Parts: sequence; structure tokens; C-alpha cells
Amino acid sequence: MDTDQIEYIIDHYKNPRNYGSLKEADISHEEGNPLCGDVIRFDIRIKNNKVDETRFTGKGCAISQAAASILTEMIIFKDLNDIEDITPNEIIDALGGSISPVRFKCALLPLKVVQSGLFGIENWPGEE
Amino acid sequence: MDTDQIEYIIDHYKNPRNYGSLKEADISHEEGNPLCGDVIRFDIRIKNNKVDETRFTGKGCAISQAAASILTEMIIFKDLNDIEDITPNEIIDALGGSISPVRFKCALLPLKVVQSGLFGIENWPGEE
Amino acid sequence: MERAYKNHTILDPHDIRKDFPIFKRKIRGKPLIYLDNAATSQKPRTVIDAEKNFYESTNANIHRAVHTLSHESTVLYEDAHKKVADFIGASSWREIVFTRNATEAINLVAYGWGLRNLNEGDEILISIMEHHSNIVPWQMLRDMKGINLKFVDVDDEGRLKLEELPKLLSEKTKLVGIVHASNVLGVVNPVKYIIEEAKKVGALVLVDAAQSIPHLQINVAELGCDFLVASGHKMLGPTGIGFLYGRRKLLEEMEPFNYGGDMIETVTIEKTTWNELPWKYEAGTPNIAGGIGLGASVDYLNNVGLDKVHDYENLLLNYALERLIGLSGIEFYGPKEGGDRLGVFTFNIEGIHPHDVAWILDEEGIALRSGHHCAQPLMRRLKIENAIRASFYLYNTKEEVDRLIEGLKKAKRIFKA
Amino acid sequence: MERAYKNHTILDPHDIRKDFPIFKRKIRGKPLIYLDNAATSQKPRTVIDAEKNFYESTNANIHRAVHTLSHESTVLYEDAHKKVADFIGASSWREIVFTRNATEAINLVAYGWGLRNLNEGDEILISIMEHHSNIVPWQMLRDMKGINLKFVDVDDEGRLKLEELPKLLSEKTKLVGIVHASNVLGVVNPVKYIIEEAKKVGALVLVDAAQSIPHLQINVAELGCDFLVASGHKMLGPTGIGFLYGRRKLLEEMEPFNYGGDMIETVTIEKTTWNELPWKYEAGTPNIAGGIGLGASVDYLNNVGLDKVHDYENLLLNYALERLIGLSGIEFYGPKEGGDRLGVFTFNIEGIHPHDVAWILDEEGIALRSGHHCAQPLMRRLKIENAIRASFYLYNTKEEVDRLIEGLKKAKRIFKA
Ligand SMILES: Cc1ncc(COP(=O)(O)O)c(C=O)c1O
Ligand SMILES: Cc1ncc(COP(=O)(O)O)c(C=O)c1O
Ligand code: FES
Ligand code: FES
Repeated sequence: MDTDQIEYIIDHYKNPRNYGSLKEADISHEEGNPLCGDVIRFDIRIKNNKVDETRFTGKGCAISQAAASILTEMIIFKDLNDIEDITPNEIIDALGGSISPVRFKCALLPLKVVQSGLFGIENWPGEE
Repeated sequence: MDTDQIEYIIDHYKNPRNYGSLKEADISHEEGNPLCGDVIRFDIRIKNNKVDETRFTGKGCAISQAAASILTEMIIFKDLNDIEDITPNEIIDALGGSISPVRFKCALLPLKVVQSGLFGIENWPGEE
Repeated sequence: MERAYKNHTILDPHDIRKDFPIFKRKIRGKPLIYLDNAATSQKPRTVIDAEKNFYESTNANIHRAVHTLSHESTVLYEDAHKKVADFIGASSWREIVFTRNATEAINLVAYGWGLRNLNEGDEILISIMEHHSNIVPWQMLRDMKGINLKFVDVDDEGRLKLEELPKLLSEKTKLVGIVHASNVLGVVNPVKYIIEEAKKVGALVLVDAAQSIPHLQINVAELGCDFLVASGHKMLGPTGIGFLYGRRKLLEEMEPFNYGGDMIETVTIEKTTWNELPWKYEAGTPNIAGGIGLGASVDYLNNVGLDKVHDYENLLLNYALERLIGLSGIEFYGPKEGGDRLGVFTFNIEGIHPHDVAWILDEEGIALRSGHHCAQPLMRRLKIENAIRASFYLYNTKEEVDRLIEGLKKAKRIFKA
Repeated sequence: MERAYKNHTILDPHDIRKDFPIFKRKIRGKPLIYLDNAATSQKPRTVIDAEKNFYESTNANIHRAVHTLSHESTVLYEDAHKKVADFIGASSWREIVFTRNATEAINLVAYGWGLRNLNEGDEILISIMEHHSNIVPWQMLRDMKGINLKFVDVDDEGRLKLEELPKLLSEKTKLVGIVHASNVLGVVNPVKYIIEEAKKVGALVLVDAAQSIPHLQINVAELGCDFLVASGHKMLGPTGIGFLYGRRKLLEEMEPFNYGGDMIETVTIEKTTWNELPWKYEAGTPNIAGGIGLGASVDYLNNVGLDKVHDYENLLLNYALERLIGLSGIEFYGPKEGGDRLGVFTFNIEGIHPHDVAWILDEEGIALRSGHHCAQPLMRRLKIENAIRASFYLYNTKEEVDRLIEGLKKAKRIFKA
């Protein structure tokens, strides 16, 4: 991984966007990674089938936390249908592309929180 | 194994010495090889602490039967103390020396019958 | 026959042999003739190298470590599961559990499923031609759980008495364990039919494919079996690796077998939860190199094509049987013709102990097996204690068959039999 | 320290490294620094070749066949048992049962002994620092047999609270399972003392030597343990092979674990009798090549000398701890000094997730482990979820320690920690 990408991830980790919680969230959902005990929680407010506001909290590694931060920016004001379509690859790309597959579970934890929270999707890469 | 040795074994197998049973044996003892189901039985008559007469019966491979035949010749008129001292190696040698170790159980079955029958010896090569 | 053999250009054993380093081996100065394939097969260079390369450039423990070698090892080991899954038509690689061998795979089912799900009076049905591996684990359950163990008999040619099946199967039957191809007789059993019959009474079916999978294309979806077991070492793979195929739902419901690291999700003092499939059943550090080697053996078989292997072995078998039956004093067990039969055949020579035949053949560099072949109930049914068994694989040749026949003649000469 | 290291001529890691082909491997262009030895060790050329040579020139199934290859294979495989027996001071090679790994060896005892001999209310005592492998099998017995599972606690430095032993041991205690050296803390437990205490109440003792045996000379007769388990892959041997040592009388009395071929003497439909030791516990075709490879790894360790290995690793450990503790923000678990301690150490860097540390180090070609190390109860006791673990073996060097420290500094820089 090149230094730029590492720094990009560390920046999101150290300065997470949309960190925190929402009082009157339409959806609050949390998932954990049993292998490490890390967890992420998303609060989402919906208006007109769009994400109106979102916040996340969590504890965990830089990759999962950075991915959560980046994901908040990806989904804000987006149509729920488009959010349902976000693929794991898009997350990996958004993180700079060269995440090691051992860390995919980290990188995809936030997407899992959002998609299973919103749509009850349960089949995740490595879980087929 | 050279042809002479093979022929020597086959000769004892086809024309076993002292084959049969004794009516008034002092000791009659049988042992089997559980791996193949073969068995050998020795009848022994003792006089003055010496083997006065002996016969064997059995079913099994050429090596076990030939060893039994040869063993009858080795023990006849021998002092029991000397019989107790017969080593597995002497049997292998008497068979011509180059018996494959996989067949040791065959070659030594008769000695086992005789020594365990006479002396209750139980520890056998490969059984330590 | 002779002609068919000569025109048989689809598989050239002489080409194949170049892939197997062991054929440089001499036995007492004579070239090795290896006819003990039903016991274990030889290994092609690609399989030997797969293990060697793993140790030389990748070796690490799998799962959970972040470092590169561990990741690469995990991928290689998972891929091996995928190769096996594809090879037998499983619907997911998670249905493939690597075990030490076929025996352990059967024990996994006996413990993981049987110990927990069987009740007194339940029945398990197997056949009299099973290998000990598919008998003794069920006897253990019989003794521990008070279940009954029933046996399907064979006729005098060694074929299953299928007509007895309906009588033997009932609602009490919880599992049918059946060998796909006999390691003594070479017969291939109509497992698809047996599975259909078993399903009518709701029994699970375990297929012992240890002998068939090296020679026959198997598709578990088509067969409809619940479990299938096999050993890597008989299919060109390494020792120490075999597998259980299990229907996903069953594997999910069953209890684990071995307990320890890697098969757990979380452990607390009070309670432990299990890892996802197949890891739930692969406790501790697995035979990583062996698994990768098994994957390489599947690749090798796929490259050659199992159809070709089977066709070729059938030609060889027919050639051998023809010549063997021409000898006097041969007592032959099992069906005398090709067809639903593998290249395994068992016989005796009147007046010579089978171990003595093997000994004389060994003097000629010919390796085959004599004994009870871990199938004592079948042997007893055939009214014999021991027999000689020759078994072919894709690298055997017609010339080797000729030398076998010469060897048998020599044994007859020596023993004046 | 520095001087001691320089004068340490007894073991030259640079010489040793030449025997290990993997050190030619580069990770992203950087030389591999392998510090994940507590997970699995690398393999010397002699071990890799032992397996390769077996497949290339001897390979056959063992036991009972009359032919030469089978005989040679049997001897090689038996000899491997003998090498292990000598290595640990067992009184007979028949006390050595080859298993897949340490985990399976513990399960063998749980099933073969525990399942048949334990009654409700009986107790098994283990420690809170056990690897999952020495916890979960006993939980299984607890759930199946209604026994109690008790734990010896550790103090804050990670040493066993031995003073609690008398309270925890009683006539109810049927088995004590204790890890010889912790895979997290590196501490070597006073197993001899624990065994003596356990013997006072008549409990059996199982020693988990998976971590200790690669580094410490062990003598089971001196220890007086009833069982001892280990894994080949951590002691320079292949994957897929490990062993159980068991006192002969116990192994004779216990029930088998896996059932099938090779572990039986005779099988009838009604009844089966067991083969002699150790085959009674090695059902099916074993990992023959793996066993032979394990024998080769024992030879290698004997040639180098475990004393030298241990002394050298201790120097390396002290050097590493000195430098590590000099860094700011390091949280270190376990005793901070050498002595009764192996070259394994576990720590965290404040403000960086251990998996992220491992990731940054991996970018530098440094392989070490992060996570819970299959010892979740211990981790919970230490009030952490994850940690970084570095572990040494005889081929690691002072220069590698330096690069580890540089890597950790880099991680701290990147994370501004
Ligand atoms: C202390 C200890 N016991 C047991 C094991 C289990 O070893 P294996 O996975 O080879 O069965 C390990 C391996 O990490 C260990 O460190
Ligand atoms: C039909 C059959 N089933 C099971 C087995 C057991 O195989 P393994 O010893 O590899 O467990 C064999 C091996 O001889 C076999 O022929
Ligand atoms: S390590 Fe836990 S989510 Fe990344
Ligand atoms: S084969 Fe049975 S004793 Fe020789």
C-alpha cells in the first residue's frame, strides 16, 4: 500500500466524518466482528426514501473506522435503492483499492451495518 | 532371497519333519497369529529335563510351517534350559537368514508356541 | 481385447509414468511394479511439489493473522477445499471438511451426528462388504447408544443382495452406510438406487467413496447422498488428508467432533460458540500442506480426465482377468467381468498361502497386497481368511500385467502348486 | 547484553538460516522477517526432503503388506515414533500416538478417557491461561457428562496463582490439564510442582507442551505426567502431524478414539478387538509422510541441541524486551524478564489497534500475529481483547529485532501515537 493511501485511511480514522449519534434516528443498527470484538453502529434518518442524516460510532481498527467514516459520506442524501446497490468492491475502492483481503472483514463491516440495518441483507463475502 | 533358500523353506513346508501329534504329551500348546488367522500347535514329551519327543500341527504360510518343522529338529533331545535360550535370531538364521522382517511374525510363531508353552514367556519381538 | 488395447490411444500410461518419480525405484535390481493402488496410490511430481513449494515459500498458519504469508496460506488452503467441492459437484466449498482420511471422516459423522442424534432401538444399515472403517465406528455407536446395526448381505459373486433392502429398511433406519466400490471385489454398488430406497424411509446416507473417487467421476448432487467420504492418499494425494462432504444443513446442525482452536467463534469460561463451516469441524492447525497437495491431485486427475482413467483401467482389468483365469488352480472372488467394476481383483492360488504368493512376487519387484484387506466380515462371508489383491491405477501397463502373470506362474512352480 | 550476544558463539542463526529455504522469500521486495513462530515454525530442508524422498522412493501404505515398499514405509513410520519417544524420554515408543496436532491429541484423551471414565460431579482443573485447545474439549465433557470445570487464575504479571492449587484440588479432581508454556505470555509453568500436587489427590495430569517442546528439553519420566501433547508444525515439522504421549497402562486401559482400519485386531459382525499400541489409537491410513517428517524435525533439533536453542532465544528475548520497553506507549503483558520464559512476548501500542500494527509491519515484510491468540479467557483476564505477539525461533536474528523495533516506531509515527 502506498503512503498516500495509508495516510488517507489514517486521516479518516483520526478525524472521522459524521461521528456520533442521532437522537431521532429511523434506523439504528450495530454489528460486530466476532473475530476481534470490534463493533460499529450507524444511526440513519430517512426522508423521501433518502438518507437525510447519518452518524456512526464504534471501536475498532483504523480500516473499519475509516471505512465507516467514508461510508457516511457515500450514503448521505443518497436514495435507499442506490445504497442497496453499493458493492463491497466500491468500499474497497473508496479505501484506495489495495486493502489486503485479510482485512476485508474490517473494511466491509460498516457496509454490513448499513445494508443489514436498512434491508436485512445477510449474505456477506466470505460467508457464502 | 536366493533360490536355494527358498527351496529349503519350501521343502520343509511341503515335507514337514515331525508333523502330527503326540498322545501323551507333557505339554500341548497352541498360538495364533491374529493378523492372518494362522495357528501352530506343539506337542512335547519331556524326559530328564530334555525334549524326548515332539510333534507339531498347524495351518499357515510356508515360513511359519517351515520354521515349525525346523524348530522340531532344533529342540529334539535338547535340554529345556537350552531351549529357553533359543533367540529369534537363531530361528531367522536357521531359515537361511534373509527372511524379510515383515515375515518375522510368521518365522517366530513356532518359537513363541514352544517357549510360551514351556516357560510362559510372553514378550515377543515387535511386542515390546 | 488385444486390439482394443493397442488402439487405446486416449491414455498413454508411459507418458503418465514420467510424472511419477517413484518409478525410478528398483526392488532388488528389478523395476518396481506397483499393484497395491487400492491401499494407496503413488504421487505425481505436481503433488509432491505442491507440498514442497508451500513449505519453501509460503508456509504460515492460516486464519486470522494479518501478515502476507498467513493470508496466502489461508487462500491456498481454502482453494483446495474449492477444488474438491468442484470435483464432486458439491454446491459450496463449505460442505467440504478436510479430515485425516476417510476413516476419520466416518468417525466425524459417528460422533458429531450419531452420538447426539441416535436413540436406543434406532438402526444403522451397512453392508457386509464394508471396509472396517465403515463398520467399527457404527459398532461403537451400537455399544454406546444401544442402537442396532444391520447388514446387507452379498451373493456368491459378491454383489449386494438388493432384493433384501426393503426388508432391512424401516422407519427405524436412521442412517445407511454404503461403500461405493468394494476394496476387495472391485464391484461398484448401485448407490443411487440405494440412496433412493433409503430416502423413502427418511434415512440419511453416507457413501464411502474411498475406492471409487480415484477412478470414477462422482457428483454428490446427482447421487443425492447426505455424506460422502474419501482419502487423499488413494487419489494421488498426500497421506494425512481426506475429506467429508456433508449437506450444508446437516453440517450446520450437527455438533462438532474435535474441539479446540480455529473451530470456535468465541470462548468464555462458561460457553463457546462455533466458527462457520467448514472450520467448525477442523479443530486445531490443520494439515495445511496436505490439503494443498490434495488440491494438486484433484488438478492432476482433472487434467487427465477420470473418464479416460476409468476406460483405460477397464481395458487393463479385462486383459488381466483373461490371462489370470487361464491359469490353473486360481480361485477368484467377485464378478469376473468388467462393467460395473473397478480395476481391483482378489484371488487365491490353491495350495499357496496368499502371503507366500506376495513374498514370491515381491522377490520379482511386484508389490501387491495379501491379507484380509480390512474387510474381515466380507472375507468370512466368502469363506476365506486371506487373499491376494492386485489393483490398478492409471500408470500401470499391460507389460506389468504380463510380469504379474509370470510371477504367479513362478510361485506355482516353486510351490509345485 | 550486547556483549553477551556478540560472544554467543554457540548458535549462529545465520548458519541455521541456510537450512530454511523460505528465507529466500521476499515480501513486497523486502526480506521476510518471520516472528510468528508460536503459530507455526518454518521448515528446514531436511524436513521438506524427508517427505519428498518418501513419496519419491518409498511410498506405500504401512502394516501388513508383505511387499518391500510397505515394509520400508512401516519401518520409517515406526522409527519416527521411536525418535519422538527418545526425544521426550518415554519408556517405550508404544507410548507415542501420532495425531493431527496437539488439539486432536487432547480430544483423544477427552473422548477415549473422559467420555468413558467421568461421572457427574467429577472435576477437571485447568488454568485460565490455556489455549482454546485445552479448554473447549473439557467444556464438551462438562456439557455431556455433567462434570465441573475449574480454572486456576493468574496474577497480573500472568503467573499462575499456585497458592490457590490446594483449594482447587480435591478427590473430585480427576484430571489436571496444564499448559507447559503459555502461547501468549511466554511464561513456563512449574508443571513438575503442579503434577506433584495433582498426584496427591490422585488426579491424572495432561501437559500441553505445544509451545514448550520446540524450545525446551522435556522428559516425561522426570515430569511424571500421564499425558503430554504437542504439534509437529511448531517444532520444525510438517503440518498435519502431532502426538500424544500417554503412560502405557493408561493407553492400554482407555477406549479407542477413532474407529476403523489398522486399529483393530479382528472384526466380526458382533465384536471387534483392538490392535496393540499405538495403533489402537491410529485408525485408518495415518499421515505417514508427516510422521516421517516429524522424525526428521526431531533429528534436526537434536543436532542443534535444544539447550543452545533455548539459550540463544533467551538472549534474543532479553535484547528485544530491553529495546521494546524503551519505546513510549507500550503496554506489555506477562513477565518482563527472561528466566522461566520463552521467546514469546505480547504487547499493545497505545492508540493503535493491534491488527493495524500488524498491517504496518506486514508492509515492512515483518510477519507477526495480532488477535486473541486462541486464548480468549486469558485475554479477558488481562482485560484486553487483542494484542500483538512476536515469537522467536532459532533462526531469528538481532538484526530482525532491530527491524521490528523500527517497524513499531514507524507505526507510531503513522498513527501519531
Ligand atoms: C499452548 C498451545 N496449545 C495448543 C495449541 C494447539 O496446537 P494445534 O493448533 O497445532 O493443535 C497451540 C497452538 O497455537 C498452543 O499454543
Ligand atoms: C472402501 C474403503 N473405505 C475406507 C477406507 C479407509 O481409508 P483410510 O485408511 O484412508 O481412512 C479404505 C482404505 O483401504 C477403503 O478401501
Ligand atoms: S480488526 Fe476488528 S474490525 Fe478490523
Ligand atoms: S501368514 Fe500367517 S503365520 Fe505367516
